This record gives sequence, structure tokens and C-alpha cells, in this order.
Amino acid sequence: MKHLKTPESLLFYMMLIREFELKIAEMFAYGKLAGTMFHLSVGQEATSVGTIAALEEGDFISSHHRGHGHMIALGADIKLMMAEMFGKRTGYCKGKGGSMHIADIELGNLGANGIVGAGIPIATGAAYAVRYRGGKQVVLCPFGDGAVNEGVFHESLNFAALHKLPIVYVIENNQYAMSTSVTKSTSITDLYKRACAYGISGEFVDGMDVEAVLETTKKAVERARRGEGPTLIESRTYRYYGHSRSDPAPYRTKEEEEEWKQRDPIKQYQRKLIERGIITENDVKKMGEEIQKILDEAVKFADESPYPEPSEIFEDIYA
Amino acid sequence: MKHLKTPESLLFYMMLIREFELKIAEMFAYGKLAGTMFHLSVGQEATSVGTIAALEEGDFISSHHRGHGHMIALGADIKLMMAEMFGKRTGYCKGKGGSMHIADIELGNLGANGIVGAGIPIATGAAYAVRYRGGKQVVLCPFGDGAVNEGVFHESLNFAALHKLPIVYVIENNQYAMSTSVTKSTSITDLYKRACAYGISGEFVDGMDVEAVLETTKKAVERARRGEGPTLIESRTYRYYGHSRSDPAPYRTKEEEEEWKQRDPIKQYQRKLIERGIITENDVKKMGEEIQKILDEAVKFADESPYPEPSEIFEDIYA
Amino acid sequence: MKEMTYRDAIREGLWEEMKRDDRVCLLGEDIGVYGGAYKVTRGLLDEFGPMRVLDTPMSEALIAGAAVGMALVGLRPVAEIMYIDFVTLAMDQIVNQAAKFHFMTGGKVKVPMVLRTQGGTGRSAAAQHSQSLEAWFVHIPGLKVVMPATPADAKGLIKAAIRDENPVIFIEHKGLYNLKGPVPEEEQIIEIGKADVKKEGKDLSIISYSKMLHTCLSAAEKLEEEGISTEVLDLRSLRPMDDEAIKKSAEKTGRVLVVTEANKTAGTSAEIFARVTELVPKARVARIAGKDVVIGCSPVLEKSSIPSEEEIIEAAKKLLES
Amino acid sequence: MKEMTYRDAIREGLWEEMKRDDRVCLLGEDIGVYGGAYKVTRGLLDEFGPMRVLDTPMSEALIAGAAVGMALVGLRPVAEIMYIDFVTLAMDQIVNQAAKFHFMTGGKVKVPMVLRTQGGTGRSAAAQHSQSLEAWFVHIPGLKVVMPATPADAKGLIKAAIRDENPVIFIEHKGLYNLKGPVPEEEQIIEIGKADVKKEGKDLSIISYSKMLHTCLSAAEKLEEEGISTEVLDLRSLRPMDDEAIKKSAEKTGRVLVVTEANKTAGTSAEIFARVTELVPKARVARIAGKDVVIGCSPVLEKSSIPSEEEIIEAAKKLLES
Ligand SMILES: Cc1ncc(C[n+]2csc(CCOP(=O)(O)OP(=O)(O)O)c2C)c(N)n1
Ligand SMILES: Cc1ncc(C[n+]2csc(CCOP(=O)(O)OP(=O)(O)O)c2C)c(N)n1
Ligand SMILES: [Mg+2]
Ligand SMILES: [Mg+2]
Repeated sequence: MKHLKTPESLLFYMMLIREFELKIAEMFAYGKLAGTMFHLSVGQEATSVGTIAALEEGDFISSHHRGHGHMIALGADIKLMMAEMFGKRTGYCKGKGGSMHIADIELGNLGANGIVGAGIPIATGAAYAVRYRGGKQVVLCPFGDGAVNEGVFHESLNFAALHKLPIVYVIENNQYAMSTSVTKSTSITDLYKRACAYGISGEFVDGMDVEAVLETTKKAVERARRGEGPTLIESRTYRYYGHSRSDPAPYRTKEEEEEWKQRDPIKQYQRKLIERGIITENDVKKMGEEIQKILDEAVKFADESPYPEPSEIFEDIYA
Repeated sequence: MKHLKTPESLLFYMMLIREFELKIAEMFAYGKLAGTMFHLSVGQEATSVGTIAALEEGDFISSHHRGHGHMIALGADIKLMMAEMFGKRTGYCKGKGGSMHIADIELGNLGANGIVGAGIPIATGAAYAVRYRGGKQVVLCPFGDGAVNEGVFHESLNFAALHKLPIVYVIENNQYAMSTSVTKSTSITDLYKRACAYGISGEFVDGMDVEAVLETTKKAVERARRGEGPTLIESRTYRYYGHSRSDPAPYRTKEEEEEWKQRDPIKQYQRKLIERGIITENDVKKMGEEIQKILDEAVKFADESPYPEPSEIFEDIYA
Repeated sequence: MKEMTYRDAIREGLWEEMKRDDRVCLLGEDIGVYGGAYKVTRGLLDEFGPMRVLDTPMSEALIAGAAVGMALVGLRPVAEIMYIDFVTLAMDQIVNQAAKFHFMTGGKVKVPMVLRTQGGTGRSAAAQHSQSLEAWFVHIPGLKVVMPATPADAKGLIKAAIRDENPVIFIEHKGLYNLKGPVPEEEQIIEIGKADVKKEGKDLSIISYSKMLHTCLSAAEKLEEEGISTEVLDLRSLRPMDDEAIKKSAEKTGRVLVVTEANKTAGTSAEIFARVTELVPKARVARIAGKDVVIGCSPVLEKSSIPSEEEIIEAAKKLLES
Repeated sequence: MKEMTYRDAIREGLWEEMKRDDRVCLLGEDIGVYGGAYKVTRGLLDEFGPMRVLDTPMSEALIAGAAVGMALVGLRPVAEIMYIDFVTLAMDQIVNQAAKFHFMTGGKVKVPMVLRTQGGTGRSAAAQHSQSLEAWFVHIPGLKVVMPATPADAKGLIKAAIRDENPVIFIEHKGLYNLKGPVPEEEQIIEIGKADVKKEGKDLSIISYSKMLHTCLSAAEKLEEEGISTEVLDLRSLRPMDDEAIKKSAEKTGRVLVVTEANKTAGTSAEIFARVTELVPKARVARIAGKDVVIGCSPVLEKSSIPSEEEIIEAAKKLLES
């Protein structure tokens, strides 16, 4: 993706995702959001940015319930995202989708899904369509560790492997599906090893290291583009907050949370880029300010936008 | 199973399955059967008999659309089976089930299923129930190579592996799901290797060799009974006839068919037992005669039995 | 007009659309060499090759989901689920995905896909291969549902379904494939949502669709012999339903008998019943539907589970007396 | 009588049945430590342990299928599917397996299982987390379907469901969990299939269930203020449906308004409508149901998708004038 070609841009977009989500948490507290069903990906930014950075313009991605990061990494308009969060008609989906469904096909996003795992066969079908038309695009298909136990995961990976489809499956393994840890849900905990059942390659990557994620994904994307078939990547990461707003996460320890926060993908990368002399502390500060400006404008836009009319329920049912 | 403890009995039950199915093909030609939906397992007898012989009284099995062999190997009453094939009220399921659903819980059969793969989670739940009650039973769960690509296969094996349930999954790999060969449906063709995705052991066995099947299954059953969890066995075999009565099998070659018939599980085993001096040609002949008598009686019973009354549709909807 | 079977009519419709538009493709289990469980797609693999006539693994959720993905990216897939009973494995992709994507994205994407399947009794295929589950789809905004009863309608509707910008559930009947009937030589697209008066009459209207339509037509002839002029309206489309045609017939005769093969309780017969009354409050309405039972294998059981000609005639007479 | 919430009433029902019968067990996603998405099962893990309160992987078909297997072997499982929208992933196990095993085996086996889930709007949970899909189950012979609207009914019905020898679909409403109401101190089992007159009246009957019942009750009070004596019948069970109670009320008032949150077309409102007319041909019937739309996230959209008190009042008056 053009806008994610530099280290600075990787950092910037990770910061933007983080601040966007902290902002919506704040907006929720003010009663500004439509509903209570939103899922923060704070802690997981390196995965969304690192994987999407490996794509080219014209490639596709499927998204899911924890999908703000995907949209932002794709270069979404923050105003339209915020408006959608507010349930306003100026949002990406006219207020019809809401947090769980923010998507824009023009950005290559095939749709964000509230049904865990449901995007997997859809992305797989899109990859088949690419092949059908002799296209060169690749489809990126991210999903959580919980989704790995849904039947559609299996049906889709078998199909994609059989036809060597141009698709990259990414397990965003934040180690919990709601309250259920991978150790309690999955008979093997190295999830990338499930690739063995399909004869495709499985790759593990540190999901807190954006460059590592980018590099691993890039290799998989290139393989896919060359017609060598799908890859299953496991990017191990952590969500700092509860599953959704109502979850204080009693199923895990504070120590575990702290340990992961020590390895924060954004702080880590800031440090690294400063050490490498690519940016300065001041650059980081300026990025932060720029982001705050973007967010303030988005909030203002969302706030001032109108709600949909009740009659709009009858629109967009049929094309 | 007590009735399957000797080599002679293994042979006898394989022969009984074969002759039963040839008989129903004949009865179909006479217009005696209810409907046209029956699936012959001719060629696969070593798998049904060999796996079930590894069980003890009180163990469970789930069955499927190609399930006559399971019932017969379990020691089913051939009269009640034939009556069910005829759609008579004296059949195992009062004519309500028909070929695809012949089952009897008293024999340990949890049900025969017309939905491919659907028995897998059911058998898995039964295995959980065994564990729940501290029982020592094992559940045998056979299904076809086609079922291996259904989502429930994946969901069930993960769950069973996670809880180390007392269950043995058997892929009756006859290499085709209707017209679709394993090479065209499945991204890895050594199906037992899918065990790797669940961290359980996968075993391959020659499905034309009843003693090999018995031995492999026995080990798996013992492991399961000891609490060491599930096994995935692939028993490679062949169905001599088409998928169902209306299928002339244009998707495979006559040579392939002939090759497999050379390795016929029944002829092979007859030869072996004669060579070993366990039985004589004459014993085989007598077995055949005994079987014909059983079948003739069954046909007579089925023929003379009444059809259900129309009003019986209202019975057995609710317990 | 040429004579052809329902099966051949559907195949011809598929064939013509695939010739016309190379975005149209088929996927499903055993649709290639095997030609489909009921041979509807026979020959299409040879003509169009394995990319466009795709034999899938046994993975119903993948079939439906892949079709959604293909449609999102610009193809016009026709997915086949071999028996309607197996849609139970693909409901999420049909109901939560295909039906809702257009709305959820605020109208940004379209899902022009067809899901072909077949249902109904008649082959002693027992409880898990004989159901009539169309009501489930008719209940879902975002889907269209068509159920043709004749070769001409089948061909005209499959072509319309493929050209539609929305997900269309196209439900065939296993007992109709060998039915012959006239099909126009020239291209005919039958608008989705339009019913068809298959027989005119003035004393009584019978509303039905799919295979049961033929039982109704034959019952209507017997009634006619007894001097009862019976109109038979073939809905063809269940969603959207042709309110205008229903209203016209109900107003004309004032007596409406609804007949479906599907189970009575909460089935399509209930919707049609309520709709007729809402549209024409003065009309007297009755319904005859599949019994609220599980379908048994034995032919005796199967046959008595669905409406018979005699039951229809009896109900019609009773309705006229009321 | 004690006061408790709908949530607590269900939990108490589960708790009592688990105490009484050690074959009763629970399985589902996040029902243990997390206590369920809506906290219905909170605390039960501590009391009964992980064997009887089983957190499953995210595998809805496995959840339903395992429950069938457990029931076949003598347990009495209560499976939870977190949102009714996700039953789309488990329909085969519910409809082709649980509902049909008793019949397919000629009555030899029983499947005494409960499938708990919850549906409906009210939390801006959007298109895939807000549906009312009960009609799908009501259509299926072999299933029972209950949808309690009050804490007392919820407790009495969950207990009855667990003791039933058949698969029972127990559908809660996400908007009811915090509703408080009186619950008897002594054990009460509410028979499945019995409706309940929640308010007596003589001019008009409103038939409803689940959360919409409360909107109807409040509409009935407003109507009462205008001198219209309104009876409100709570069906509680959708399958079997209480024909006797429906008949009694319809005969008494002669005017019946059916109100459901579920989409109108081919929804439960159609079945109730047809049934009232069949039972009491002279009755005048109307229905108000969820609009035939996809549920949007924005509260404005969500709210206007389902019947409002005003719409109910208006429809009631119109019906009285007809
Ligand atoms: C099919 C389905 N089952 C259950 C849910 C409820 N649910 C929403 S998110 C979630 C956990 C998902 O876990 P994972 O896939 O690891 O993604 P994460 O939330 O951790 O990003 C659950 C159980 C759902 N939305 N869809
Ligand atoms: C879910 C489902 N999909 C499709 C079918 C139709 N069908 C019946 S048997 C069969 C092939 C099954 O293949 P396999 O599992 O290998 O078993 P086999 O018939 O070879 O014994 C198919 C496609 C079905 N009954 N159920
Ligand atoms: Mg997770
Ligand atoms: Mg096979």
C-alpha cells in the first residue's frame, strides 16, 4: 500500500488506530456512540498495519468485528468512520452498519463481519474470482484465534489450498475469544500448525513487531501473487482491553496484561525508529498532534451530522 | 464384540453384508424397496466389520447413509433390516427411516444419518456423555472421505482432542464422494494426516484387510478407553458399485475398478483362512448357504409384513 | 414453442446465460462430470470447463460463502446446494451475509448470486431429503425466492435470477424434473415477483406454486366437471409476492384456497392466508398444507404427509359452502 | 412471591434443575467464568464445575450436535447459542437431527435437550445480532419453541423445557434480562403449550409474546383509558400453540390484533393470523409486525424497524372500526 511504504507511516497508522479507538471509548462515555457493541483492537495495531502494508493497491481484505484497525490501515477517512460509530447517515454505511460492519469496497474492504469466521469463505470466494478473471490481486483474510475453531475455517482452507488461491489467512491471535483462552478452546496452541492439515505453509510471527509482521506477510503475499497458493500466518498479539466495553476481563491476570503491555507495538517501534535515527521524539509528538487534529475534526463532523431518517430503513434492502 | 471374536465370524459377517446388499439390489429390481435412495457398501465390508469387531458390548457407534454394514456387523436382525428397506412397519424404524436411517440404539447404534458428516458432532457429544458419567465405553465414529471436508469434522475433532474424549474416528476412504475423487476435493490426499491439526494420532490402514483394520482400530479403542483421547484412522477401501442405484460411475475407469476388485476383502480373507487351515472351501460354501437362508427368511418376512397405516405419520413426532 | 422437460429448461437457461455473460459461473457438489444429483447441469462442464463449472468439496457453508465473495468481486455465481435440507449448513452465509451485505454497507455493495436447490417429497427420500423449507427464506428481507412449476417458468426465472442484482434463492422440486411442457423458442425473461394465472375461473381461487400447483390444476379440472369454476394462481415468486395478482383473483372469486406442500404451521400457507385477508378482507380463505409431521420413508407415509387431490377438492367444496 | 430479574429467574431455574438432576448440564461459548454474554449463567461454574458447565470452542454446529449426542446417551443438556443469529450455523443439528431422530428411529430414541438462545433488537447490535428468527423453528415438527416474557414464566418454562423429553428451543430476549417481576417462592413448572391472559378485556384481543408483550400491555392501558377494554394474551409457547386460549379470547372479543417483533412476511404473525381465522372464522384479525427490513445499527433505524406503542394503538382502533 502506497501510504504504508515508510517506517514513519507504519508508526503513524498504528498511532492513529490506537488514538481513534481511545477516542471512541471516550465518546462512548459521553453517550455519543450508537450502541455498546464495539471491540477495541488496542494492542493489536502492529498486526493490522503490518499485514495491510504488505498489500498493493487493488488487493482485497475481509474484515471482522474487531476491524477498526483494518479500515484505518487501508487509509479510511476518519470522519466517515467516526460518523458511522455515532450512527450517523454520513458514516461509511449511512449508520446502518455501525462499529461491527464499517467497510468500504472502494478501499478493497469486502466487508466487516459480526459473525465470527464468516468472512473466511467470503474472502476465499473473492480469491477464486480473482483467479477466474486472471487477475493479479491477492486477498488478505484476517480473523481471530476463536474463528480457527469454526467449521468455515476448515472448509475454506481446504478449498483455497486445493485451488492454490491467491489468499493469505492471518490469525490475529490475541489469545482469547471473549473469555476463552486458546488453551481452553483449541487442541493445539500453535495455531499456525493447522496449516499441516491442508498442505500449505504455516508461519508464526511476533504480532507486536510491525516490521516482522510486514515481512512475513509480504512473503506470503508474494507467494500468493505468484500462484503458489495460500499461507496461514499466526500473528501472536494481545488485546489490552476487555472483549467489548462491558468486559472487565476477569479471566486473565493483571500480570499477564502488564507483561504484554511491556512489549507495546507502538512504543517499541517509536523507540526503534528513534534509535535508528529515522525520527525524533519531536516527530512523534507532532504525529500525535496531527492525529488529535484529525480526530477532533472527525468528532466534530460526526457530532454535527444528522441521524438517518426512520424511513431510511426501507432503502438499501434490495439493489 | 462377542459375535466377532473369531476369524470365521469376521468372514461370516463380511459375507452377510455383501449378500444382504446384493439381495436388496435384486429386490430393488423387483420393485420391492421403498424408494431409490440406497447406498451399497459392497467392497467396504472389511472396514465395517473390522472396526466394529474392535468394540465391546455397550460401546457406541454412529452410522451414516452407507450404513447397512454397520448395522449387520453390530449383529442386527436381518429380518428387521429387510423390512425397513421395504418400507414396512415391522422394520427397525417402522418404515419411517428407510435405508439411510436404519439404526437401533439397543445395538449401540446412535443413528444413521443422511446428512453427510452430521453424525460426527453427535458421536462426539455421546463420547462427552460417557466421560461425564465416568463410563468406560468408547464411541466409534465412521464417515466417508467426503465428510472430511465438512465443517463439523473440524469442530468435532478439535473438541474431542481438547477433552481427550473416548472416541475413534474412522474415515472410510472409498476415494470418492459421489463423483468427486479425493484428489479433486481434498488438499492433502493422505486423510489420516489431518490428525496433525488436532494433536491426535492419525493411523492409516489397508481397508481391504479385515484383520489389519481390526488391529489398528483395537489399538485406538484401547487408547480411548484408557483415557488417552481420540484417534483418526483412515481405512482405504473402494465401493464396487456407483454412489447409489442411479450412478453408473462414469468418473472412474474400469481398470481402477478391476484393480480394487482384485483385492476383494472377502475373497482375500477366505483364501487366507483356508491357507491357514482355519476353514475349508466347504465351510465357505456352508456359510453362503446359511446366509442365503437368513436372507430368504428376511425377504419373506419383509414381503409379508404390512405397510404402515397412513395415520402413523402422526406418531413418534414427539416423545 | 418447443417441448422440453423442466430439467432441460433450467439447463438451457443456465447455458444461455453462461454464453451471454462470462461472469456467470456455477459451483456446487458433483455438478460437473456427474451433472448434478438430478442431472440439471449435465454437459455444462464440457462446454464451459472446470473454472466456470466448479465441483466443490462437500462444504456447504463454503459453497454459499464463496458465492458471496465471488459476487462481491464482480462475478455472477450460481451456487447449487444439492438438497434444500442441506441449506441448514449454509444459513449463515445466505441469511446473515448474502441477504444483508447490501444494507449493512449502506448500499455500497451488491451480491448478485443465485442459490439453486431442490426440495419436496416424491422419492421416498425420507426425513432429511424431502423437506420444503422455503418459508425460512421468504421470511428474510434482502432475499428473493422463486419456485417455478413449469419448464417455461423455470427457464424464464433462472435467467431473471441470474440477471438480478440481489441474492435469489431458486428452488426446484425433485418431482418436477421429468415434467414436459412448452418453452418459447425466443428468449423470455420472467420478471421475479409476478404470479401467473394458470387457469381462469370465477367461483373460487386456488393459490399454489411448485409441484403442488399441478395437483391443484388437476383438482380444478375435477371441480370444473362438477360445475365449479376454479381459478388457479401460480405464485412462482414467493418473495416478493405478487399482491396485485392475489388481490385481483381474490376480489374476483371471493373464495381463496391456499395449497402448499410445505408444513402447515408457520409455513408459506400462513403468509399467503394472512396476505389474502389483508388485501381483500371480505374474501373467505382456507389453507391445505403439508401435515405437521416428519416425512417418513415408506411411500404410504410420504404420500399421506402432503395434500392430495381429494383433500383439495374437499376443502374447495367446503370453502364454497361457507 | 419474590422479585427478581428475568436473567436471575432463568439462572435460578437452571440452578434448581441442576441440583435436582445430575444429568442436567450446560454447554456453550463463554458460559463459565464469563457467565454468558448476558450473564445468565454467572456463578454456575463455581457451583457445578467445568464438566457440567462446559465452555466450548467457537463451534456452533458442534455445540448443537454434541447436545444431541449427549441427550441420546441419557444426559439432559442445555446448550446455549449466544445470539439467535448464530443458529444459522447450527440449523442442521437442530432441524435435521434433534427434531427428527425420534421419528426417524420409529420412536426408539428421545432427544431431551434444550437450546437456549436470545434474540431481538434494543442494543444497536445491528443486522447480525438483532434478528427474531423464531418462525424457522415454529415451522419444524419435532421441535417445541417457548419465548417467555416475564421472570416467572421464564423460570417456570426453563424448568419445563429441561424436563421435557423433546428438543425445546428456549428463546430469550436481550431487552428483557433486566426486567423485574414477581416469581413464586415455591416450585412452579409452566406447561409448554399454554398461553396466559396477561390482561383481561372484552372489546379487543391482542396476541403477542416475548418483549413485544410489554409494549402491547402498555398500549392496552392507553386504550383502556380511552374506554377500549383490551385483552392481552401472551402465547409464551409458539409450538405447540395454545389453540384453546386463542379461540377463547377471539370468541370473546371478536377482534384480534397480532403483534410480533419478528419480520412480518412469513413470520409468526402470519401463522397466528391464519390460526385465529381458522379457529374463529367470524373474528376480524389484523397484524402488526417488524418491518420487512434489515436491522440497522443507528438507534433511529433500529427503533423504527419494530412495532411501536403508537402503531399498536392505531391498529387496534382501526380494527375496532372495521
Ligand atoms: C459465530 C459467532 N459466534 C459467537 C459470536 C460472539 N462473539 C463475538 S466475538 C467473539 C470472540 C471472537 O474471538 P476471536 O475470533 O479470537 O476474535 P477476537 O474477539 O479475539 O478479536 C465471540 C464469541 C459471534 N459474533 N459469532
Ligand atoms: C451435507 C450433505 N451434503 C451432500 C449430500 C449428498 N451426498 C450424499 S452421500 C454424498 C457423498 C458422500 O461421500 P463420502 O463422505 O465419501 O461417503 P461415501 O458415499 O463415499 O460412503 C453426497 C455428496 C448429503 N447427503 N449431505
Ligand atoms: Mg481472539
Ligand atoms: Mg467416499
